[in-house]
Amino acid sequence: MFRGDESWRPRPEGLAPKERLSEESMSVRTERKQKLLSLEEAVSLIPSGSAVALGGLGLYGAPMGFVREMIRQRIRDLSLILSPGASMQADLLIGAGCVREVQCSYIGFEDLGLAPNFRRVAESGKLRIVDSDEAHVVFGLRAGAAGAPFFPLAEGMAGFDVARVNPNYFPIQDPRTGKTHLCVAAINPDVAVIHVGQCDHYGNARHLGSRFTDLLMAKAAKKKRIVTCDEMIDLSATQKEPHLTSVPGYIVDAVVHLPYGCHPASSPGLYERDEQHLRSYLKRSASEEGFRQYLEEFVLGLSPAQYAEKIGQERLRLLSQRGT
Amino acid sequence: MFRGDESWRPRPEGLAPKERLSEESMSVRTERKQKLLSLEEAVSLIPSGSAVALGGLGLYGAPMGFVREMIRQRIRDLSLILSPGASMQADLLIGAGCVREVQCSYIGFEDLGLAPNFRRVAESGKLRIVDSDEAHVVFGLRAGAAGAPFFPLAEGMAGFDVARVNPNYFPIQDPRTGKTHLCVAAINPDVAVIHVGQCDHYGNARHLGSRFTDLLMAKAAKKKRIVTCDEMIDLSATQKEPHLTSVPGYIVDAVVHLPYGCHPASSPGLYERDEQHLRSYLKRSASEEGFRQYLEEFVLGLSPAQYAEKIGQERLRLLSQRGT
Amino acid sequence: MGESESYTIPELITVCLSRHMEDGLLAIVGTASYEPAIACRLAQMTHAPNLTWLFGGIGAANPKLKPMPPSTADVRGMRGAESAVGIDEIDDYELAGKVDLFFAGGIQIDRYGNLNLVCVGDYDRPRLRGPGSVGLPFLSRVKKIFIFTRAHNRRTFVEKVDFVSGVGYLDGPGSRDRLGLKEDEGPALVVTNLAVMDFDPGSKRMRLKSLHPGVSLEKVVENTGFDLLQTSNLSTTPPPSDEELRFIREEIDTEGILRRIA
Amino acid sequence: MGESESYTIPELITVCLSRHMEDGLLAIVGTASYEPAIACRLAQMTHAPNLTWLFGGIGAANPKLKPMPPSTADVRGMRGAESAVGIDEIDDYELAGKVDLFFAGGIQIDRYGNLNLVCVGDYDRPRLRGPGSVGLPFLSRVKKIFIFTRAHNRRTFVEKVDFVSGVGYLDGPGSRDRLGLKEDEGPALVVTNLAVMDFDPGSKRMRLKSLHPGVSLEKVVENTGFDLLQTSNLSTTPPPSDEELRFIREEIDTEGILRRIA
Repeated sequence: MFRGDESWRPRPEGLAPKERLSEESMSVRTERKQKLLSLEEAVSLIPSGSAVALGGLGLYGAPMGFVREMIRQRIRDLSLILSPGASMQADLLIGAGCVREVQCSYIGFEDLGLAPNFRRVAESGKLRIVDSDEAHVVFGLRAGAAGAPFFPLAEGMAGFDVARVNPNYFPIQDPRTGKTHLCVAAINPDVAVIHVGQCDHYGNARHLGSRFTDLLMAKAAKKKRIVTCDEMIDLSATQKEPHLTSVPGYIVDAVVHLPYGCHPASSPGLYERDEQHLRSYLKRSASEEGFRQYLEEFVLGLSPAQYAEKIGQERLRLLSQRGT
Repeated sequence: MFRGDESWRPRPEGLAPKERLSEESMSVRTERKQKLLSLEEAVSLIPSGSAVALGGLGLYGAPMGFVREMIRQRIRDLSLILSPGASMQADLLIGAGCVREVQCSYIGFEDLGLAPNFRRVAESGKLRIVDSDEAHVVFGLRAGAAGAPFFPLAEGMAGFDVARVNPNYFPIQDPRTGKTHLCVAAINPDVAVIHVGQCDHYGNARHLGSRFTDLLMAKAAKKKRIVTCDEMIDLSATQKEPHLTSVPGYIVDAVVHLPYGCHPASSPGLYERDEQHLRSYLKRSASEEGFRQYLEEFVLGLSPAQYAEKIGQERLRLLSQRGT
Repeated sequence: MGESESYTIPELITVCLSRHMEDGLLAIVGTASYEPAIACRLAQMTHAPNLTWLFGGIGAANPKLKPMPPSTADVRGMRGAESAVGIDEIDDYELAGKVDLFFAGGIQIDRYGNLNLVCVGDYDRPRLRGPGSVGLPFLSRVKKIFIFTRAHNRRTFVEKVDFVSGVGYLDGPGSRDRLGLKEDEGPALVVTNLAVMDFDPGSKRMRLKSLHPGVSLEKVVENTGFDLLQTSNLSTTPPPSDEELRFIREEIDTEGILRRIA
Repeated sequence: MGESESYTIPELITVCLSRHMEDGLLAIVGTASYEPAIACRLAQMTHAPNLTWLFGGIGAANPKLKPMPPSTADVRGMRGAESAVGIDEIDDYELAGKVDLFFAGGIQIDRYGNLNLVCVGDYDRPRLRGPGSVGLPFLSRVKKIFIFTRAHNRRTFVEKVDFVSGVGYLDGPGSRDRLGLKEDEGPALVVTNLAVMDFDPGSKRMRLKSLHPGVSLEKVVENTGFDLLQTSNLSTTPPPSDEELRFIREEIDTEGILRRIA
């Protein structure tokens, strides 16, 4: 699935903005349905109050462009389900008041610092936090993906406080051995939103780096699975190298073409994280007032194209050069 | 992991019979230990009475050369653990009297017919069969790979008789819902034996097709994980394309270089199954006497090189041409 | 009529399966299933462009075949596919109840569409030991099952299977409900070398739908080990059309497996 | 002495971690861990060619770094690696007890090596909300833990952590045993900006091992919020050798992260 080698870089041939239908779909009597939606349409699939899983890991593969549109559409009361590491994708939604509850194992900016909005809201007691950890997220999603009710962890997973404060951890006795095992409840979000480097019009998606928990989230989601991607590829490109498909199209409901859709996070294999922008975000978000100004300037009222313009094409090109 | 494209075919540069140590291992003070063993040495790691998992799926990726050496070394009382589909890898060991017990979901030759030795021994009541199915094998191995005690299946997995006759299926009540779920016990073989197209000297293995349950078996094995491969590659080849590694070297204990190690089964991406040989095996094995003669002719007293010679280089070349 | 006069039984089975597939389903083809694989591809080419089908062993989605490889575990089944997932991922979809359609056969099949791949006779000392249940237990989690076999005879079509590898309607109406399975899901179609059958919604019993060209009602009854329900509008199975045969022979099964195994 | 006179604290932490790694282990490096990642690579180049280490986020085995990327989730960490597995596969190895060595830090660390990444103060209304426990609960299943931090002060080194994200020796001798964990596994080493510490096998308490060059015993005591055990043979941490610095600067951390974050 991974493409680290130079020869695996996306070829320009794959990037025509308006794809013709492939030969495949020509030869059938009925047309095969495409799954491409506009960003606005895709976000409007998510009602307020939904349990939404956001893909990526930390500042890598975070669906930032989608999150900005969620804020613009004022979706509220979300129950956020995050990968083992989350960052600005969560902090932005929390700061913008879209989140009622968050199940998380880590929200932070790694070496750059703590997550300012998450801290502020957590310390004020205004956010319901379901403290989780990597095992819970991963094995909860694995159980959810298989339709299983829970996953029993190995003997000796004991002694840590997350299991004490998180109601989705519970003990079960193995009837064969009499031993008690800590179990994690299945995680089944309503909607999973993930970002990939490339995707075709039928939802066959390609991670150009690690797929983290994205596939698990898509499999575990009950209602909708939405993919945003930097580049659209033709079905024929998918069919030429099917081994590169990291999320199969048949579980995907909607595809959104969203160039630079991870900025200021990194889209693995395409562009690196924008450290300058991130540091500025952290600095401004140290106060609630500063965060409001950031929202005004970079989120509210800006289309994705206007956002890219505001960041600057030169800067985006530089991030692309350095990110691979 | 899959390599269907022409450009992915093993390059001749990767195939030098005696590899030099890569640069990597030169620069360190102590030498890094290689894991290459002779076939005889690797098979001798398995004591009689072991629970041995054999990789591959049906006639694809079956570790036939390793199985023949197990028969030559007269390893006995094996408890066989098979992938969801097994074929001649199991039938040969069962016919040769090496197997005490088999946990299997399918032993057969697909379109070519039933498994003659398995049938004979099963119908005579001389073999302990733990009837299993695909869900049990896969989720039992998944639990085993994570050190978990069992895996609870989705609601509604009910009504089939395998769960009735297999003691490794058992019910558990979810304390949160009161609902009863069928659970499969973790599968943890002592030894896992898998075959891959390519492997380096440190156990980094590449499936040139699907990896089936091979990785799960290697992860779930408690004592030894043995990889046989058609082609040895240098560590530097692994490092150039790490995304192609399908079984990481750090869980592998021994590597055996075994060209045509799947014959008469197929090594995916390298050579197709030898239908003529398989039909002849099935015909001869219709009687116990015929099977004895087959063993004499193709297994006992033949080294892998002699076996290849007996099959014929011309025939092997043809299978390679057609197999990709 | 032209070439449609000369088709093989496996080709006829294939077109029968294909014609009954609705557009938009997610279908899975397992071990030793030439006809269902080719039928899926044919359905995509004729009337079901939004059908997704998975080539079980290697988990390839919508492969083009051309030609059909000898097994769903064969890597050559990746040709023209859109994705390939591990067998364990396939199982996730099956367990999670996402699979609409599954193709299955058996060494025994009974009137309620229960299937047996394990043994004929006593389980502990069988008269015939079959290969094993493979993925048939997943039938409990699949919406719709198409049963197919080239062996319509009294050994296969029995009063009651000796071992339930995969559930059909079990002991008839109410059986599935008692286990927490949906009453209206389960076996939907049976295609054999002699006829096409479905299941009566009320009694859950297998019901004759159409006789293949040249096959008499008596022949079907003689070769079935239980009472088949009959409908008033018993018809003759329409033979493969020229177009269907052309798609099969020129676009899918180009090495002629369906002609060879006949 | 040459260039070894001018090293940074992160470089010193790195060589201390590296020198304590035995050959042949399987080690995992998680979130925000520059020093451990570079230390693993350094150990391979100096004395531990059979050490395997995994770059957590992308699951890369034995990457060459050169340079060190800003995160273990960065795809550039694949350079020269031998394999890459999903984060869920990594977790399989952790849960199954196959991981020998794990590197961890905390917003609080106590005398028994328990770690906290969740909160300072009351859990429901914290004075400081940390990022969360991430992979620290796996410490229950890991043989050996190396703790590292650049913040050796009384806020970090506390009498008792307010939240146990990852288990150390909990309440002291016998605590691990009561939970079914091995008494002789757990925290083994603590490397900070001031000193190197280990744990007394009997009392399970943190014990001063060596002071970094130029650091006084008083300074360490002042900056530790609990009584550190002291040994008779307290030494000075040997500074990075020329060779270690050369490997770090020319073969691994070629963009100088360890110099920048100092």
